Amino acid sequence: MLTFLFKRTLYALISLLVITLIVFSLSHLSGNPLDALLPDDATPQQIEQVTRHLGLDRPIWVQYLTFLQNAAMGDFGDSLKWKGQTAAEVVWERLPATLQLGGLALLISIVVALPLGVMAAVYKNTALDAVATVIALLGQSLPAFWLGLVLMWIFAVMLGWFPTSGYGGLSHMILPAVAMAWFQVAALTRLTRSAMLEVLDAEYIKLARVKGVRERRVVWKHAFRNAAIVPVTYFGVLAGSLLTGSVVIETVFNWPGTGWLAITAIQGRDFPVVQTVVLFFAVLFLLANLIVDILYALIDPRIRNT
Amino acid sequence: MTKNDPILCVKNLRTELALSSGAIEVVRGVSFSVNKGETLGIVGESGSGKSMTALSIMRVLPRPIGRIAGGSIRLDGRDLVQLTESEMTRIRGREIGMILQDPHTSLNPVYTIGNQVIEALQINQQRGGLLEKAISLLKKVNVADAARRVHAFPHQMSGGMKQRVVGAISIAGAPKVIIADEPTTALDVTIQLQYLELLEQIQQETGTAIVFITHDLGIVARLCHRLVVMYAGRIVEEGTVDDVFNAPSHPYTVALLNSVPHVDRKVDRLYAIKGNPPALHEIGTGCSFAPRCPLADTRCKTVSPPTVPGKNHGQGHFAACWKTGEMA
Amino acid sequence: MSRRALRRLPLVPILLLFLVLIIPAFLATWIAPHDPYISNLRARLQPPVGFGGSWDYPLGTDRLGRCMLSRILHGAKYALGISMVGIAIGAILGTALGLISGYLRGWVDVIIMRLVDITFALPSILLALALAAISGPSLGLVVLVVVFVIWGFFARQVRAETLSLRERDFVARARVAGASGGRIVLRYILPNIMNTIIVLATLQIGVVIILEATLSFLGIGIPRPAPAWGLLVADGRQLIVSNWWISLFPGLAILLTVLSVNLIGDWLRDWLDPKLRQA
Amino acid sequence: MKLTRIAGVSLAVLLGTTVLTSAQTITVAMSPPSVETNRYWNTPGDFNLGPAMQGLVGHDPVTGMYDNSGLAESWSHNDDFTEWTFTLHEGAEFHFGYGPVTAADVVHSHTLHTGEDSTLIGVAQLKDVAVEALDERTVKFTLPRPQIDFLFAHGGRGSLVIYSKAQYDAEGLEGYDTRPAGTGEFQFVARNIGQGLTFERVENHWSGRDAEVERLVLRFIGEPATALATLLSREADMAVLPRELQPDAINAGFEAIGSSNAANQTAMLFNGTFLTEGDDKLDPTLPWLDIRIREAINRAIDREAVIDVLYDGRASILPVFGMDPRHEGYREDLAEMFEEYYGYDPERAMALMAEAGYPQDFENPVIPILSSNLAGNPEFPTMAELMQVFLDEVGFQTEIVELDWAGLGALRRAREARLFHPMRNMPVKPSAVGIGNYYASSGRPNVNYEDPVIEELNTLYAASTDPQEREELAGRIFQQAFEQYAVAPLASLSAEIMVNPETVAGWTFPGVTSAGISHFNLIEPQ
Repeated sequence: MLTFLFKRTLYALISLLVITLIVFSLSHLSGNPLDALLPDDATPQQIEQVTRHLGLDRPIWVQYLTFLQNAAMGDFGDSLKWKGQTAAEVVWERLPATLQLGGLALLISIVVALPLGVMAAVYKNTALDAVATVIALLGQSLPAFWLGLVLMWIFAVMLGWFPTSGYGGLSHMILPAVAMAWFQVAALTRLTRSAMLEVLDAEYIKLARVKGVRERRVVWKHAFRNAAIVPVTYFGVLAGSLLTGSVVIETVFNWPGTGWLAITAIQGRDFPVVQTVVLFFAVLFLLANLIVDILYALIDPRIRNT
Repeated sequence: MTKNDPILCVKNLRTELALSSGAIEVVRGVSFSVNKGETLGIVGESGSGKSMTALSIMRVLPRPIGRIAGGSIRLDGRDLVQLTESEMTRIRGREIGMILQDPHTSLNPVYTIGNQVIEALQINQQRGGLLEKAISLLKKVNVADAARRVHAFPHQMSGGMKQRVVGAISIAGAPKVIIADEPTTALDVTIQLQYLELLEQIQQETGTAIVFITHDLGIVARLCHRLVVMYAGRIVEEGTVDDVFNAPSHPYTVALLNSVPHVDRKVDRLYAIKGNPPALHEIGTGCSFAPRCPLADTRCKTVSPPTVPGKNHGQGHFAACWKTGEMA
Repeated sequence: MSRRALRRLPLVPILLLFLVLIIPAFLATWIAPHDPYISNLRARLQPPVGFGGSWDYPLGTDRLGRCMLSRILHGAKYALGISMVGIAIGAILGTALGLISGYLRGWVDVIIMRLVDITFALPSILLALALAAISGPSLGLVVLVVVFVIWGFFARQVRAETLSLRERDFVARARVAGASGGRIVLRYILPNIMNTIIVLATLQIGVVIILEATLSFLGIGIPRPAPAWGLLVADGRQLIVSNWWISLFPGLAILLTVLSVNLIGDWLRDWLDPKLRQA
Repeated sequence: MKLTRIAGVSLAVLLGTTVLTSAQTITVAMSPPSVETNRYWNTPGDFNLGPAMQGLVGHDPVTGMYDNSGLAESWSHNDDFTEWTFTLHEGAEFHFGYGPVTAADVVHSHTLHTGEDSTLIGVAQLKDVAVEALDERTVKFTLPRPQIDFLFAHGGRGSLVIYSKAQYDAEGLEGYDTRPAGTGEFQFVARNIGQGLTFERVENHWSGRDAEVERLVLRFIGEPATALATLLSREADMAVLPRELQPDAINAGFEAIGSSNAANQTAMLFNGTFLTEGDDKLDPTLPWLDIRIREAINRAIDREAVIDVLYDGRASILPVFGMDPRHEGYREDLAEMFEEYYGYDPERAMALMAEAGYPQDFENPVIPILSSNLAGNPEFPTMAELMQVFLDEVGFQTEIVELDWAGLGALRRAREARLFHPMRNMPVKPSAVGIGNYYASSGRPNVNYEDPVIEELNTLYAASTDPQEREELAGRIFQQAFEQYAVAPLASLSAEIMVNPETVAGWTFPGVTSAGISHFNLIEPQ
């Protein structure tokens, strides 16, 4: 178990190192921060001055090593766009907003998709199953930004139930979180349903039934825990998709999180912030997958004991 | 408690599976009864409907396709077919227990042995000191080192051990009837014997009735008092072990017995009988065994056979055959 | 089994797919009522038939007076093209690496699987934005992103199946008979995982079309004036209130296509390989 | 028990949103600025602290002319425009008790704005300038060369905003980051990154005129559809919307308020037209180096249609990009000749193309049209497609090139933006600035067109301090640009904002800033 986790962590760290290299080279290929920072009428002197000020005149590998060394210490440089803040601060400040929204979306996905998938499997080929299938298919068939806008128009503008956009409490979060979660609900419902179908055919389910376990307990205690491996595996992917989804949804709903930040930073060619966001995303993703590995072991003693 | 009180009485049971190609009847009017403290064997090839009969009694047919289409299953006088699902849940485990075929898959891999035994105890209203009770139950089914094993997971145990645990679970509620669906098929031969001994021991201690489903006539001979032989969803012969073995009164039973040269050897398939059991949706009006039967004539193929007394007219020995009289 | 499954062929989705995607993709030039690029500035923002519009433009026109129906019909080419090309490259790449990884195991396996981890861990949308900042958006970039996003799924699934197949008797027998590794992989393993690959590829079509739309929303999709569906929806989203048809109809085209592709994929999966249900 | 508490919390959350929009708060939805910071010199010049902070010079809300509504009560210059002296308003004071505005604050602010990290547009005008406090209320700028348009550096779209030295001495830059003390009719309350800014009215403002609105919220929203949604749901009282979304708001009962002057000019530039001999960045295969092609392209554009499609019909045709009646060199005659020179005439375009031998005599006949997104000009991608439609119609070969605005910036900086691309100009810019930006090497590297005639005229123009002479030179430069078809000028339009008539009665603003809106103190609530 410990070796397993150790190996996983080591892999994650190696991946991270490669990711830093990719991120660094990409962001430096992607143009000069001057392009966005300077006004349309910048003079040659002004350009030169700002270049020197940003340290962009040094060789690229020196910039990378400096970056790596500093990054290891948690220093990703100063933001070029948000003056007076380090890139880490800029990202750190927006992170809660993304985590709140992503967390709620994750919660919605789980709270909706798991029961829906389980019930669809238990009541296979019934109306409930059909409804679950439709929800699942619709979610995977609509671009999130469009769904977001439609939700905004219906529930904020026409019905006035929620605020249209912006950062705020729960009421602000519901529409974007639903828009973000829908695709995940779809994927997760399908996965849960098929995993449950498989498990419900198992002999130990039959044994649980014949020993007199109540049906609800058969489903949730005996079947679900075994089927859970599949949705849990998906959580790793889910974490990544939610972060990526945040880029689009945060833009539509004007939610000041890291996804919105990433777009703004790329448009502004703010390397340090772009790098930090991508690395944050990658670290979160790798962490989520480590957690998935741990969850695996918790759920399934066969993994735990090997 | 007298031996001749029927505790479980199945009458004219019919069970259907709704497949996409249409509903088929897999149990076609089965009747038998089991007395207190008795062991009844149900013998047949795979597909003969013996497991479906067991699942019908437990009312755990595959969902959503399986359903009981008719008949009654009286346990101690109550018709299980008429019970609601929640009433049935209270019957399972407490009044009828069941042991499944494959111990490797019938225990839940993610819970400890103790957890699964204790759950069975809880279902049967046991409270307090559950761990100790679980350990003593495990001891009862001869699980060595039960105090430690109670914390083990199924994958850490051998098949024989697991099947003992399943046995322990099935007797946790001291049921009146235990249905054992080929419980030893997946076990090694030596372990099989030990397990059968265990079942006998349990029966002696608790006086429970056992319905033992198997295709292994050797086991039947060893363990059962009476047996029914099933073919294509019907009972073709019924009687005491002695009567049936000594005077088989249905050509199918004869073929079965012939395919087992040594009573102690189990066989998986009845190679000695030519042909295969019929697909259930292809069954015609006559005797289902007719296509494979060496004695069959036109009547056999067209008219359903009557139930007639066995050859030696032993008590409770019947066969469903036109030709019983003609058999040597 | 298979004959019964065949009888349950999902006819409605297949019909829809032909109607919305395949026929338009090949025949748009002949069936579209107008040139999708020619605008009629006198007929800007015409509503569709039944909402005050005329049969000249059955689904209305966009802000430059271009026929929405024609644009959607021509857009099918892009949806089909991007899915086919992107998935073909992604599937071939992923399958090749998955086969190598699963067959050779050892450090090759570790490296390839780390690559998969890395592509999953990198936020593809942000990378696409960064790449678009270098060279501007292009068709090639969209294909690249598609390949980047999907190859890992193929690699993982193919590797898992290769791992189990290589332990099977027929592979062992081939090895004993002296077949080379390449031959074993191509002759014995690959044919056995073709079903998996086909099913996965079908299910990815929906993913790709949605991805294309998302990239267009961020301004880095297929470059205008191409009438790619994602671009049409993204472009029309601002006018969602008064000129709803600009984004609704291409959105419906996406919806119907992805819906039917998924239904067909589900059916294929059940038919070809029930094991894949967890994929 | 637990349940009621949760319900209570969510109710409070729901209520929280409504409490904020009490009657005295006016919320304005607008595009986010390119840089969200309180340090003006770190932005390219799109200032969002306008309600709270001021420069030395103000603008008349109706005419847009310079006036003393800024911090300076009066100013004067020497004869050759190299020394400018400003006298500050008596009693002008900073918010939050940072005391009166003094000449020292001006010197301090100038130092901040001209530092190494300054990214301000037009900051060159302030470089190498000596600033000297003559006394508490008098400050003198000594310039290295004559600057007739020096007031521009202090006006609404200017480069110098006055920060408090007292605050800097006490708190440093962090003080500015958390709560900058300004001098305007509103004072800073909070900045929520990505969300917006909140201001509140200063009671008894030193200028003697208090704002009518108690609380002002600028809400930054990038997605136009989302901005429209906030307006229609009445979360915002006003919203800056793309013209194509304005009908939606008008249909829902909202009203448009426009700036009293044109705030924006748009054009398509023939970038890379460097006609001065021996220019190393000249690509000789550029199709529009031939003036006939430039004219043909101009003739192919139906500007009425452009205005209809892009600006909902509310704009006027722009004769010369960079020229405005408020500034030097405005030539009425050019505007009158516009139809003759630039009028929509596809036949003439085709004839010109034939005459020029298009496309067979061109090594590279394809016209690359840039499609790009620029905050504040959401119509640019549509503009590109529209241009393609026009050019295709007369037989040009075209392609659309997509690039974000920063990407275009990189190319322009390298003088390699060989594209037919959209551009906007704030007509508040003095003519000299506009000429430098678009037509003369003095504005390098970002210039799109250079020719020897203009170079010569511009040298004279830059050196001249005689108003009469300058007027004439600027006019001749515009004439040359006009006759050479140096760009394809499109439209001149005012800034418009959609308002909810239930909460806003009126607003007058001159259209002198990047966003077009200013003078928030003049918002009249209902």
